[in-house]
Amino acid sequence: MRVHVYFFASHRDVVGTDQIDLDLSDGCNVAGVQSLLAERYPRLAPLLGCSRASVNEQYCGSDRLLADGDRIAFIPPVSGG
Amino acid sequence: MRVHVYFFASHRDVVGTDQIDLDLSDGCNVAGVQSLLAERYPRLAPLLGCSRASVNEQYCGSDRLLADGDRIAFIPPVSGG
Amino acid sequence: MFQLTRAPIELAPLLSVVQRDSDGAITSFLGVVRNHARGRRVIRMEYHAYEPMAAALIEQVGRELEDRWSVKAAIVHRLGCLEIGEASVAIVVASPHRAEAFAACRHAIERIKAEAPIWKKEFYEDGSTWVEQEPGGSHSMPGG
Amino acid sequence: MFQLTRAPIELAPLLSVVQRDSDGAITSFLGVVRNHARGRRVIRMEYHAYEPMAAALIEQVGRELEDRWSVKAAIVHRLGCLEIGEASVAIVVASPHRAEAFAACRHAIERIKAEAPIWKKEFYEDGSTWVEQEPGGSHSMPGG
Repeated sequence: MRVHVYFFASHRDVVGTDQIDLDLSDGCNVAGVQSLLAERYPRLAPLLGCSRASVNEQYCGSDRLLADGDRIAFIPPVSGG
Repeated sequence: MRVHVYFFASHRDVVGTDQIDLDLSDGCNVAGVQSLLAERYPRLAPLLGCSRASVNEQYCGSDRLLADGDRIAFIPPVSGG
Repeated sequence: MFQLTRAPIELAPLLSVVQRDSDGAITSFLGVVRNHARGRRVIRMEYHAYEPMAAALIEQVGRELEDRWSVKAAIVHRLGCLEIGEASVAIVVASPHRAEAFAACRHAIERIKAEAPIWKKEFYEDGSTWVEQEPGGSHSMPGG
Repeated sequence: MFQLTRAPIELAPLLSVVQRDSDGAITSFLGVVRNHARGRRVIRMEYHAYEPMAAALIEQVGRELEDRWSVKAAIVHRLGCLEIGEASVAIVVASPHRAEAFAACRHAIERIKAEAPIWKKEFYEDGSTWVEQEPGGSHSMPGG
């Protein structure tokens, strides 16, 4: 299955793009995506640790199972308002 | 000495005027004025009981001594805002 | 700006009066005339004040806010005849941080409602009455 | 009205969106760009969002207010480049009574600051930085 990963704020600066697609094996969850990203972007790894995961624009836990087409983001600590 | 007494809201409706002057003997205090008014305007008497006195645009106690020219008001419960 | 007015209250000019470059938060409160009170339909409202005393009290409340919370404030209370939906009072508070802006704004309206020598006369389809609530009565059934 | 915008925020249209004839109180909160933060002089600010998620969250917060306090609310958050003194967020709440209007307005800004996927980038004379405070860090040193 293929999922879409979005990057924001400092994560986007570190990764150098706002979005990538990832091909995952069935049964992969959010924590699995986090590991893949940490491996591919070592400078992103520490930032992921203090982020909150979201799938399809909803905050979720790291055990959330993924489906084809899901939109995933690791939300850095927010500073709006 | 002569003092000025001002009436507001329901008090003004009862008294029929917004201001009167009173001639007082020396040593008269706010409570003395309240008694004079209650006697002169019997329908005002119960309303004075739930009012707060002011002299020269400052809230004060009923034992406040008066001086010539003082401006006195018995402030009905307020409802601004 | 702390004053009584007979003109309709506009919020925008009050914002520009209070805002400083160091402020990150602006709170405001508008009291507006609503179409019912004490179980009756209200058609309009008349506000009346002991003007010099009410003006002094409003200024005193504004200074209290500025002293206690280091905010910048504006308070305007309207007098005369008001239609439903018109603002009777506006309080605007600017502060570097929001906690102070909220606290000061709330404090101001509570002080004004408790202390300012201002009275409203409610007009119904079949009459009118001065509102002279007992102190404390306004806590169990707070008006705007 | 619950939305993200790139245009300057005006308060007056939001007031008319929320106000009903039965309302006696309208509270509002404006978050504005201030000229300093974390001990540094700020010259401008850039707001950036995960737009569909932030828009949904702002609408969800607005519905929460309306369900919990029976108020009518409007929330607008601005994105893009803002100068000092410009509003980044506006929350307007109308209610029959003031206690609910204050509580709902405060709740809304706390929820948005804690949850909305929006980030600000502070620009100084010699650089810029994304502000990504740890949750809780904003409590000891609350921004606007």
